[in-house]
Amino acid sequence: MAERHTDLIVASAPHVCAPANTASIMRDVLIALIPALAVSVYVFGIRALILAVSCVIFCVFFEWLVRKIMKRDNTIGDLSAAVTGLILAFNLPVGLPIWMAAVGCLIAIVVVKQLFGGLGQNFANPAIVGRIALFIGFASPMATWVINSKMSPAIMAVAEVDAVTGATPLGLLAAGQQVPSNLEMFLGLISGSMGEISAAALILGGIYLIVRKVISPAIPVSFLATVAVLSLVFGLDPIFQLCAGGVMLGAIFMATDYVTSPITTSGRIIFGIGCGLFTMLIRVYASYPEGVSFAILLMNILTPHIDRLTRHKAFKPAPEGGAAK
Amino acid sequence: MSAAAVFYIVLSAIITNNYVLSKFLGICPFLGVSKKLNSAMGMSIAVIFVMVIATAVTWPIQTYLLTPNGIGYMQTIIFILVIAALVQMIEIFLKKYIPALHKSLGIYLPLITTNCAILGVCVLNIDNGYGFLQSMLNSFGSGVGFLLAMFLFAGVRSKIETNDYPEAFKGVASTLIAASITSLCFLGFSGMLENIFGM
Amino acid sequence: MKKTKLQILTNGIIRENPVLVLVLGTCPTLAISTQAINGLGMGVSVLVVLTCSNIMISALKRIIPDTVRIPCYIVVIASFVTMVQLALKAYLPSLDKALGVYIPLIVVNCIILGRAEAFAGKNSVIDSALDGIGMGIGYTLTATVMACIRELLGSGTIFGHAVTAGTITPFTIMVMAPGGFFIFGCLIALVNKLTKGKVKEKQQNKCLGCPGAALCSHVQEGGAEE
Amino acid sequence: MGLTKRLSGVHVDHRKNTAGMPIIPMPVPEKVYIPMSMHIGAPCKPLVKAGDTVKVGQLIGDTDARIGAPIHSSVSGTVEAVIQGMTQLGKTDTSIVIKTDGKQELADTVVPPEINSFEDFIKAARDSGVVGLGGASFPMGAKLNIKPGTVDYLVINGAECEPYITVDHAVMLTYTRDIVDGIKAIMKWLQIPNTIIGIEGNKPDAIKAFNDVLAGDASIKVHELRQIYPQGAERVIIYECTGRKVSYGMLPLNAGCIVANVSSVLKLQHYLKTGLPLVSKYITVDGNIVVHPQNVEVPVGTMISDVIEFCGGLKEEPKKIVLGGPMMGRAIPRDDLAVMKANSAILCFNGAFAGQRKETACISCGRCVAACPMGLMPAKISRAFRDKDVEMLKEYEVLYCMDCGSCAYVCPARKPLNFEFRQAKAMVMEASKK
Repeated sequence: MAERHTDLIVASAPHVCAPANTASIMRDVLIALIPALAVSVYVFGIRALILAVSCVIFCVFFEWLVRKIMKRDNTIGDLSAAVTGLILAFNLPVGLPIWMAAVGCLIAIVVVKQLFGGLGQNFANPAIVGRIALFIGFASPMATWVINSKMSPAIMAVAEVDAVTGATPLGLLAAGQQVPSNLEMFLGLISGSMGEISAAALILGGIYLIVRKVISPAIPVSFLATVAVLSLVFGLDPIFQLCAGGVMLGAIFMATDYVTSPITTSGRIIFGIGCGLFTMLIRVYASYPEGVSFAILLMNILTPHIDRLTRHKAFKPAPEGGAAK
Repeated sequence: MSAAAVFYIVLSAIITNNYVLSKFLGICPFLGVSKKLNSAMGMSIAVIFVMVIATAVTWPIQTYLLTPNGIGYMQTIIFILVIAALVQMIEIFLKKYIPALHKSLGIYLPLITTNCAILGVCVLNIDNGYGFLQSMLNSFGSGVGFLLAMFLFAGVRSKIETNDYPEAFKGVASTLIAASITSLCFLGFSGMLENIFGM
Repeated sequence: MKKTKLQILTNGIIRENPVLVLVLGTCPTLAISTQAINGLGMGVSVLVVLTCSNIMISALKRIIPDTVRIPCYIVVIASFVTMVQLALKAYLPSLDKALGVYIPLIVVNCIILGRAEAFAGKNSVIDSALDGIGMGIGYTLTATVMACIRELLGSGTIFGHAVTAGTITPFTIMVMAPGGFFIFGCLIALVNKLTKGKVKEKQQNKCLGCPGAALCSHVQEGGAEE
Repeated sequence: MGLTKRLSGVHVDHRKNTAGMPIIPMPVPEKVYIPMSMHIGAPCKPLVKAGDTVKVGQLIGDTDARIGAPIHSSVSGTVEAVIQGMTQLGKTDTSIVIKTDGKQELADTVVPPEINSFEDFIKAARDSGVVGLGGASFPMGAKLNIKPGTVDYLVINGAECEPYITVDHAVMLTYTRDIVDGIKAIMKWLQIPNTIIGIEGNKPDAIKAFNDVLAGDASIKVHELRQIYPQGAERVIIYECTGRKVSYGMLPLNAGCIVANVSSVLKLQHYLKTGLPLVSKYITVDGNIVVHPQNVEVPVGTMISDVIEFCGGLKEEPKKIVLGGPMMGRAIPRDDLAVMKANSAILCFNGAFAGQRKETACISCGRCVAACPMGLMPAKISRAFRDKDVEMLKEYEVLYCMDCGSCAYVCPARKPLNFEFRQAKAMVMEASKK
């Protein structure tokens, strides 16, 4: 007589699942950010690492604290807070006082994410709102760029005149001064927010994410293509525009945030085009030299409408009469 | 007036001086009627409609009636009465002659009397010393700005309405935080129109 | 249940705070609460208009025909608003400038019309006066507190006196539009927390005193079908 | 065919450990428990009572209902009892317990049927006891009972897109000619002009075997399906093979198609040729703890535990046993249940594999949207379901979900999406009744 088993687990099909889970996806994003972090530490020195680590710690701490206060399950294990922290750090100037960074983390995690119910329920990207709030709230410290001898001579040239402000490549362009060469821009030997300087390292991370199927190329490609095309339309150097400011960081790591971008591929393409369009409009016309975060925030806000318009229709036969055509 | 100036007035009323998100006018309907896209759009169209007509009526009253007779201080009383009467008349007119439009806009009209954006735009047109055409453009732009804000916010609310909020933030509180984030993105466009139109 | 005079007076300060509990009069509160002095000035202006109009409407309630009561209320309110406006222009021109268009807009402030409709039109002159004062104080307190918070965080001062300014970089976004929405939301959440959600039911019927309340909820529920 | 759009799906590990293994007949167990409800439609009434002697192929249960299939004894022996007990479908049902004598004598009724007309053919299809063996268990007699000449395509499902299962593969290699004969019989009596045999590209030998047998026959084609789950789902295979769309509320018939599984056709052909009705099932026994994973031929009604025992037992304590494939199969609470006609696999897993997965928040990653073969938006449906928003559920067309589980398979938040949608569909149905 065969052995009897009467206490088997009964669960709904499917009984197998794909390997990726939320934490593994977030881990992949963290891995993809490492090259840019490395370049940043090389260019700016140890202070970049300190800023990055503090942002991660603050974000994780705030996440833990607020979940504790709200008496909800703790979710720091899904690593999403760590990702937000690192991306926020990438959006800050290296010299920013740590307490200001902490305010940014507080806004990102507590206000933008947890007040709306936590992961998956926020409508705006936490890191972007954190950055914009700091950018507007602490306008002067957020535009104080650290410069040193590792950077392009074009940036060093201005340093002698004005040692603190207006020394990002976009700032130089706006002021009509000599800008760094495209190679320097691509490699990241420039000033700027700590994580956004090296297009090369960010692209490397982006390729990793696309290969690992963490992100779909729809948003980055449409975003970058729009920026390039509009640069030509406005008579600007597309390579410079792509490598300058937060375009690469935004297109690869912030606009692709699942929660706040459209869910369908067609929606994602519209989203990317919108991001590129508003980025260039703000760069060319508005009083701020950089518009990536505002553009992405605006598209975040438009995402529910894009989702509504690009809704998939179920697979079904054409209705009677329609088929006769 | 040049075409650039026309666009500048309209666009700045829509974007950089958005009535809802930067001047805090018309917050009540912005919070109250933005839950569903249909109602939000209906309300906004009614607002544009009334704003333009109210300006068309109040501007001449101020310029040709109140100011010449030295009773400019009666502005507030006269304007609010004119707007209230106007809304009533529009409603009666629509009901009688364009029932279809009345059906879709009718329910929003009574709410508009107390919408501070209407009185606000009429008073601001006078305060800013706009001419008649400028006033009309500004009113139209302000109305469209209201529509834009409602449109954006209705989308946001459709996404977050059923979220699992912390107890204290359920209801109006979370809606206001969402409005805060929405208004944040409008700041990015500051200075844009001045640069485009060389103002 | 008849309320005592004291209850009528204190009602508006916390339990039915017009701004934080009934969510009325949001527009001027958000707009002028960038500096404590503006908050106070706006608060007092509203207090005066509210009390006067409450008294007047209550006194005239037998004379005013029911069908045209709303226009009549508006005329009464508008008259008092004009008086306050002229007074400010004469004696506090800087405050008048700071408050700008929001002074004439007191006319359409739903707190005032709301109280006229919900209270003054049904109660005695003295009760109405107390209600107006209570609600006015509630409004003034809220506007002032909110303005203080925004001024402190956004400029590092309170009533123009430096507190943290100079030592801590002020977070200027707090005196801008997003900061206004944000602090307002937080204050409402705080009141929710303190009253343990009792007030939330009232917020369901948000524009409690607003003449369009019935329509408003209709709009929210049914959309544009009817 | 000119397909305008390719249906999505998911890439699932094939794990076809038993591929290429022959089908080994299992010796008759001591007792079999034959349930009276193994098909869609009315359950059968027992025709035997305790003490009766029965032989292989003898009719022991039948029903008068239009949709139903007769049940035959899978063994020779003595009826021990007619009992009420739990079946693998989780319901209490009548079962006939037969003590076997091991002789496996054939009943006198097992003679090839004489077929001279369409009516004879339909009667034979019903008498064969064959039901849809792909898992749907729709009675064959009812499925084929259509007006002859009204169907354009017979689609033969040899996709076997579920992981682990290889039994159809083995059947296609072993009985290629019988399957083709079965197809021809159906085509002849139902006057169907075309047949397409859909086989997933991971079975090139089966595709070759059919092409060899079919050489020169233009009316029967083999269509290589992409290696993606769920190519074998009815709506998907019809679209892939014929370009016709079938959806919620439609039968394949509405699109001029009939779909049959290769094993069903084979069993029907066996009956036509020998008169032996469906009394045994080909089953893949696999999973991560079976000592000798293999394909076995099992008499209907054999205890699942006996089948596992025949395959060498288990290496460790099982925590989950699944009947059918891991994507759509049913996990059973206990293993002392009888094998039914529609079972195609018994998969046994240990705790490490079966462990309950922790559900986290949806992050709108869109994997489910990209995976859904029916073009639905599972993330949105899930949210509407959570909000109990029937209007939204209708707007997102939850009724078109065919429960293939692709969305739940890819979900990084481990949400039981298709499980939710089953309830959501019930909600929508309930609401539309009012």
